[in-house]
Amino acid sequence: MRYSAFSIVKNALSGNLKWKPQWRQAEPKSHYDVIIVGGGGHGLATAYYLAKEFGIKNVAVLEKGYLGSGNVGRNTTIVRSNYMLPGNEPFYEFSMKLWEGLERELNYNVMLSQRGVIMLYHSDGQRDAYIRRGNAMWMEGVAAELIERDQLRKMIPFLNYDHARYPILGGLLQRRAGTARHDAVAWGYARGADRYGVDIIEHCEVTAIRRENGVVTGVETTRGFIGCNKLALAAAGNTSRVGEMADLKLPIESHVLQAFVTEALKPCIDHVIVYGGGHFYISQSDKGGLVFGAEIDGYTSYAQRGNLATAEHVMEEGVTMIPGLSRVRVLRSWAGVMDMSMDGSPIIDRTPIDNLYLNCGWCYGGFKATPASGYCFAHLIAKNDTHPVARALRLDRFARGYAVDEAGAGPQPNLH
Amino acid sequence: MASLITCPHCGVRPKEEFTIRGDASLVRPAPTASDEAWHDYVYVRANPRGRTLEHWQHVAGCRRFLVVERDTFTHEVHSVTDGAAFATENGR
Amino acid sequence: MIRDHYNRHALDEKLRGAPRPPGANHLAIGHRQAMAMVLATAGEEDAVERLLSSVTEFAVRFSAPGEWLVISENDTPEGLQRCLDALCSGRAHILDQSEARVLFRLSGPSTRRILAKGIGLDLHPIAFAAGASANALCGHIAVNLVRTGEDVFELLAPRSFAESLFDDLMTMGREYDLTAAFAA
Amino acid sequence: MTAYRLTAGGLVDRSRSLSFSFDGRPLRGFAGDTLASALLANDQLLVGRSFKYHRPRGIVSASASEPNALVTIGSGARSDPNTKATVAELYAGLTARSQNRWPSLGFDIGAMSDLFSPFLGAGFYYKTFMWPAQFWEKLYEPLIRRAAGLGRAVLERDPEIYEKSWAHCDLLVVGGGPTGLMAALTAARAGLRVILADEDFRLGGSLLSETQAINGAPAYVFADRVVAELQALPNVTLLPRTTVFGWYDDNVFGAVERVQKHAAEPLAKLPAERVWRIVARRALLATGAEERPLVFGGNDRPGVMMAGALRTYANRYGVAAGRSVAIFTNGSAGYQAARDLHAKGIAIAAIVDSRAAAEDAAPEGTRVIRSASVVDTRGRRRVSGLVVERSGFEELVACDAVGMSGGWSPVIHLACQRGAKPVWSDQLSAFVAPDVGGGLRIAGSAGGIYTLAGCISDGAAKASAITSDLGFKPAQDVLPQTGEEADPSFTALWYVPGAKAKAFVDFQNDVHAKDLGLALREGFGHVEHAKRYTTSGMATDQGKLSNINAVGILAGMRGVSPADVGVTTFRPFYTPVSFGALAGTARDKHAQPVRKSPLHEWARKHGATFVEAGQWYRSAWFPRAGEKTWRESVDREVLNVRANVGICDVSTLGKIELFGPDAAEFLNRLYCNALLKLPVGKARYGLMLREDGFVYDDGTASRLAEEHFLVTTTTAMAGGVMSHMEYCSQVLWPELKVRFCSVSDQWAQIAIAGPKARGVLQQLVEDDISDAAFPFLAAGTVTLKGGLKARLFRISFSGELAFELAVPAGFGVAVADQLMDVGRAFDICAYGVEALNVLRLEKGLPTHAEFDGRVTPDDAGLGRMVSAHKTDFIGKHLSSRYGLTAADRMQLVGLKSVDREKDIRAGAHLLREGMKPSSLNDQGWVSSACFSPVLGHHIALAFLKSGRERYGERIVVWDKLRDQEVIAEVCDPVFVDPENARMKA
Ligand SMILES: Cc1cc2nc3c(=O)[nH]c(=O)nc-3n(C[C@H](O)[C@H](O)[C@H](O)COP(=O)(O)OP(=O)(O)OC[C@H]3O[C@@H](n4cnc5c(N)ncnc54)[C@H](O)[C@@H]3O)c2cc1C
Ligand SMILES: NC(=O)c1ccc[n+]([C@@H]2O[C@H](COP(=O)([O-])OP(=O)(O)OC[C@H]3O[C@@H](n4cnc5c(N)ncnc54)[C@H](O)[C@@H]3O)[C@@H](O)[C@H]2O)c1
Ligand SMILES: Cc1cc2nc3c(=O)[nH]c(=O)nc-3n(C[C@H](O)[C@H](O)[C@H](O)COP(=O)(O)O)c2cc1C
Ligand SMILES: [Zn+2]
Repeated sequence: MRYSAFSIVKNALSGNLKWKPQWRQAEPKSHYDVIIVGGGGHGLATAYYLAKEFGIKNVAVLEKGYLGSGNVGRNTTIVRSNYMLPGNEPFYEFSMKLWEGLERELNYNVMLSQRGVIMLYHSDGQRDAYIRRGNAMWMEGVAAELIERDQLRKMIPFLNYDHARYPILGGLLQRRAGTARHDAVAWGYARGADRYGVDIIEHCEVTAIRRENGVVTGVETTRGFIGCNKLALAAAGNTSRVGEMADLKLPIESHVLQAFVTEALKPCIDHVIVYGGGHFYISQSDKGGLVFGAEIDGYTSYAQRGNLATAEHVMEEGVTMIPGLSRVRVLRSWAGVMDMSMDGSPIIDRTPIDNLYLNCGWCYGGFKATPASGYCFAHLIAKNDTHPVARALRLDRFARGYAVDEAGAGPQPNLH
Repeated sequence: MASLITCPHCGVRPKEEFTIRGDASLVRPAPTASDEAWHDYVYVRANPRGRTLEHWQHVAGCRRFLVVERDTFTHEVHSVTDGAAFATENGR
Repeated sequence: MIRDHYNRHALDEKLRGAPRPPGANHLAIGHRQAMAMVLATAGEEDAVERLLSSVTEFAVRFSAPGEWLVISENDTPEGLQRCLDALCSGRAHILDQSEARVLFRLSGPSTRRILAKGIGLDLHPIAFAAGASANALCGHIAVNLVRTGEDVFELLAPRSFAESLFDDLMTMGREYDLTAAFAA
Repeated sequence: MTAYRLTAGGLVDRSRSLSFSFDGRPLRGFAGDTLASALLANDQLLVGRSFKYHRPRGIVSASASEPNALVTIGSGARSDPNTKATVAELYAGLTARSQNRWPSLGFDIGAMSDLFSPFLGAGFYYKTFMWPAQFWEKLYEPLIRRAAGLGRAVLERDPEIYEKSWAHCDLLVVGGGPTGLMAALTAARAGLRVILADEDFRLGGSLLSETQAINGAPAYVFADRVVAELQALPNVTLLPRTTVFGWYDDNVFGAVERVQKHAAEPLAKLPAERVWRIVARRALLATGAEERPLVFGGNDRPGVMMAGALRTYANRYGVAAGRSVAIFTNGSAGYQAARDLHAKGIAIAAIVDSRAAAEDAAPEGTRVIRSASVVDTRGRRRVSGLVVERSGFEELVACDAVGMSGGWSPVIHLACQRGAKPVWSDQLSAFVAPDVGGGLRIAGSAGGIYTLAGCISDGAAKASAITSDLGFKPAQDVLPQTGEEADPSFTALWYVPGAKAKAFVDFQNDVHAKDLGLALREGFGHVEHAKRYTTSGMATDQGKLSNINAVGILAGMRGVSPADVGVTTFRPFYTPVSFGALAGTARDKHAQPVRKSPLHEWARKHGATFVEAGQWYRSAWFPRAGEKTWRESVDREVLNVRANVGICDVSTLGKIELFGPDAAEFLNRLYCNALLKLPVGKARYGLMLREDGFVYDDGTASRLAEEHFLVTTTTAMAGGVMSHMEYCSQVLWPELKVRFCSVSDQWAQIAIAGPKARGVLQQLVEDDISDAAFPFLAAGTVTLKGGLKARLFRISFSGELAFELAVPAGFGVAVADQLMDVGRAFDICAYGVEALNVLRLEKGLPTHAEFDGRVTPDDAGLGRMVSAHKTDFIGKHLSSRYGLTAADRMQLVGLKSVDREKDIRAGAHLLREGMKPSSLNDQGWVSSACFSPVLGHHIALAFLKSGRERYGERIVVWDKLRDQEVIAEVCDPVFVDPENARMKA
């Protein structure tokens, strides 16, 4: 069923009774060409591009919970391509371009809102680092702007210009960056993949990986054994656990990141603002809630919940950046389990096992990567060859000494 | 765990007094060990769902590195021992 | 040690002007004590602890296993160093910290409630009795805390943080009309 | 007039009348009122507009579950949007405004959207607004954004203060109703340290609305007596106006106390709100049960309220919501409300009961319509009647208020915040809390006990059990006596069939039953999907009233039990908490502690401009009269250091003193360069790597005695390096006999640099500091004239003859003053970190701008420092990886613009001449740059691919961000005195 203003009117007039499920509740078949573990944004996008771009349609996406129950459904929805390192920037810009055509491609409004992401700087050193980054973006033809304090003041008057612990000196702006509706991305890709015949199987947890003669032949699941020619892991947050089923040793720790939303308010914050004096970032959802977050809780965890100390710290940073938030009330906090890699950058690669493919390590930045990640992973699975923009994101980079360390923090995941 | 840690030297303390260094089950290889051993030590993590050993430093207290044995899913703490004692006992 | 124009206190600026009369809840800032860190050498921790507790001229605060802060209200930094060197005779390393820390003495009926605004430790006498000492976080600043009486606590803070801690304590004590001055 | 104040009764203080206003209308209420009860007393039933369709909405509840009666209280910078009128305590001068309406509450243009509601079903926006692409940001999104959202945040600086406090107890009781009061009393009498928190401003919970007698007295009197006894006990802390918002690991609770939100004249010394972090050995949840609304056509009409709320308004506040009230119920609670209202003289239009038979007693003469449903309501901005359907016949029941009662749900929010899922109880027809472990127990109505006597005994029993559990001896007390009562019963009714108008499930977010049907049809039948697709339960009330009905309806449609549907996840916050309260005092300048150098006052005296460096303030430059720009000052300072002498505060460097027979070995393993054989009395530059082979920090190590070292770290890494050393000594090499301690705060440290440095210093120092006696890299103790012992290091970060003098912190200012005094004859000046930066740049010395975590010693030109002979040091093994040694790595070089007038700026990238910009062609980047007053032009340090082979090459310095392109010559990074002659003079 194609969506359009017309279809909405037509259906409304017939009592909205004729809408169809956006994707089928598929029953697992006994065998697929490709099985993708994980019904998050990346798994679904991979399935979609496999079918659409690479003609592989006999595909299943296995999701242990409900579709979108992972990080794709609990992130702060920021999409941007303002990276510094040459291994990252082309990849994220590829993603940004895919975002820009996604709604028409999927016939699903994922509410991409290119409202601009501004990252504030508070010292000369930080400014220089952002200039370096801005120029790295321009190297790839990605527009970036340096906004000086006076101009910033006009643009965003409510920041703490006069009393902040760390003065707000300016910011690096990417106008094309912004937000997208998290759930809609999962649903849109699911619907898109489903239309190409991909089976999306929810409430189906992979519990073991079956190997014969060193080759993966399928997976044991809570809904029985399912065979496959190729197995692709996109189990963000649970990568180590799934990887363990195939004896993979991975450079991953699972960490919790909290996010928060305030009560709904009339429009008041028009950009995505990132505080450089801490890690705080904030934007306003179309429903009116201010969606925000900051640093991870810092310890490994598989529990989707955070602690109060971190939450309080997030609020401290919030009122320090925007004093007027003080009386705004926070409605809900939640958390997601992410796989933090050892250099803070993702991994899209083959594994030592020939038909087992790996997509992981997205840390707290993988939502924006969803389209490119899906595309590149599909490319890899279909052609057994790394997509050019993902060349730096291979698994052996640590052994070879080519970590893609955007934060420069070294192999300690909770510092990235 | 995520709220309180019982430091063997200082007693029950809020999480804010600690920083976390990471997996405490890793053993630093000999300088002559293989590339793979070093790679695994620096980059590979078991990352279990369940019991794990982690180094927490009581930075705002006694500044000792503690080995916290806890469950990464329930967040229950099973034991907290001094890091040096742990290392010595485990023959490091 | 005598403070004079030659030796500045970290809170000279904050406490400038005529001292106000102390209220019921009062913050006294120490300014003439000598302090030293005692680091026991490996294997000598118990011996050093025994030695330190055998002497009454100075106060001993627990800092970490094998590490104590020693405070003397009467001695000079050099005197304290000599005294500790003699006492520990090679069993410990002694570091002068007289200039490194500032002493805040908080007294009055509301001290526990004031401190609870910054310190996560249970300060009920059954949990933290008179004489108990520990390093702990007060707000965002690490201090050494000791209870010297039912309603009296001392905080030792790094000198560079002294102004911040002072501001924090005064804010915490605002509800109880906390006053402050240099100790007599 | 329909709603009105009863002539007598209630717990309001009729002797204290309070004036307040609503939408500019002056009104009066009494002390003890909530804003909602006072509005009702003034017949102001319409209070807001809903989220999506802007439908007129009235007060529904008398509690924190309120979905509709949200107002903005206060004005200007003191505005509190989205405040629930039902829990806002009335005070004199309170001003309240309705929200989400324009131009007025009565006439709201936005209400037009209601007409289009068939097109605006759940999730409609996912299906449209996609064409043309650029219209989303420009047109559609602003429209959607403006229509959504409720109150308005002013985003002005908040004049109020906030704070936090810790609390510790044996038992935390959450909820001060009969259950909680009895529990607190029982535990307190046994000697436990008890905290009792309740979000209401008066303790007593449902007892304040109760008509039953306890021990022969009115229920509220009993509550008051218990409260008085608790108040007198030293081991009890009572926290009224305190909402426990979260249950966290280790039985730690977050709670927010509204200290002065209700104060007409707040005291300056008290916070508006205070967040409590409560560490509880045990806790008892006595949060009661929530009455459920019924989902029937037109159920959102103002005047349709919870039956229990009608009862509370009448009993506790002495307010009647209507003159003729109809009750729609599926259980006994509706009858109870009817009886209480009737007793207050309020007419009961009818009791509509969905059940066929019931034993509940209706008030005398009241009409009871059984086996009946309400299918629609009448009225515009307030209800005027119910359309009741029974056996196919419809009838209109006239009324001016409706009480609905759909059964009870235990309030188990907190118990399920840590992952435990609620369990469905067929018997209670409700979700109840599972066993969540010993730390938290559930009692009273929160545990599904609905009689007063049951709650009282359960509270006492659970508290007794906890008391013995903790090793206290429970007191044997006689339980208070209550009258006869039957356990309230009801027959679940999720959706009232036959709705002729929208039957709302989630009032605030305008989710009606059909939206759930649509969600199910489109494949969003999982409870979490249904929530996200319809937004049911996502409003400010988090579905406290609605979630259970949504589950019931989904279950009905799917033909399964509510047990199979389950509920959505409970998360903090139980009710929304302000940013301000959660942030406490840490904001603005106090967001992080400030560290000040012992020389801060000295620098201030000399007019320093300060700059934040981590937590420190450091002196950046010292402007002199007549200097108009910072550059003028910095240039002067640099030139003066190169020509004469300057002093600089370097006290912020980390300083760590080490002792022990293995101290040298320890440092040798820590740094990548050799330190084992460092002679006593000598300092050495040291480089530390991370285990992955990249540079971690640099500094100096000085050997003060055979087994005694002092190392310095950079300011930024002082804390990190200290921790790293502790890790190495405690975890990696516990066998090494080394002890260390930070002495950063003990010492004031002053750099004295310039050709005349020795001359100045010798005036102060007793010892001989001639080059022969105190050569380059000497380190030792000296005596200052007057007797002060100091430490002296002959190290240089400027390339000049330089010393660093350390004196006990308190003496720093005096010594710096003296240096300035004696230095006058040598043309001394004070210089700041900006000049320091220029000096080191001219000398090609890397700092943290270069050491960005991705740089090897060799990249920085320090490759020869790495010891090839040491068997082990941190970072040794992984340093040899291919990627860290590849020939095309970026290496530190110097840059000079070919056109000397042009400046180079940090952050620019490097390109070969004529090459197109692209990541592939990127040749490197500029890490730091400055104007060199010595050379008279701009210079820079940069990282360039294979840079050291490329000296003399021309390269494009590409700063697209600032639209600047400069041609530069690649050169050796050392611009000044490459022979180091000056330093060693
Ligand atoms: C609080 C928070 C905020 C964030 N903010 C941003 C942001 O603003 N911008 C941004 O770009 N990124 C952000 N991220 C990161 C981003 O959400 C993730 O990187 C990204 O969603 C991960 O990819 P995914 O969507 O495929 O993951 P997921 O949605 O987590 O998908 C993985 C799926 O695998 C399933 N799975 C796991 N194990 C199994 C198994 N054994 N069998 C079957 N299925 C299994 C899981 O249930 C899950 O649904 C944020 C993350 C969090 C937690
Ligand atoms: N008539 C009926 O059908 C019916 C049904 C159920 C219960 N009841 C009656 O209700 C009473 C229940 O007594 P109870 O003591 O269990 O509950 P209660 O409703 O009397 O008290 C609960 C208290 O908890 C507070 N609270 C809830 N959540 C809180 C939080 N997060 N933080 C702080 N405070 C919070 C509320 O403000 C309230 O005061 C009994 O008298 C029972 O008979 C009657
Ligand atoms: C961008 C974004 C906006 C959200 N807005 C709301 C909101 O307005 N109201 C709400 O109750 N929850 C909101 N949530 C939180 C969800 O209810 C939910 O907590 C989150 O998706 C995590 O799922 P879980 O809590 O079920 O584990 C939002 C989440 C995201 C990611
Ligand atoms: Zn400790």
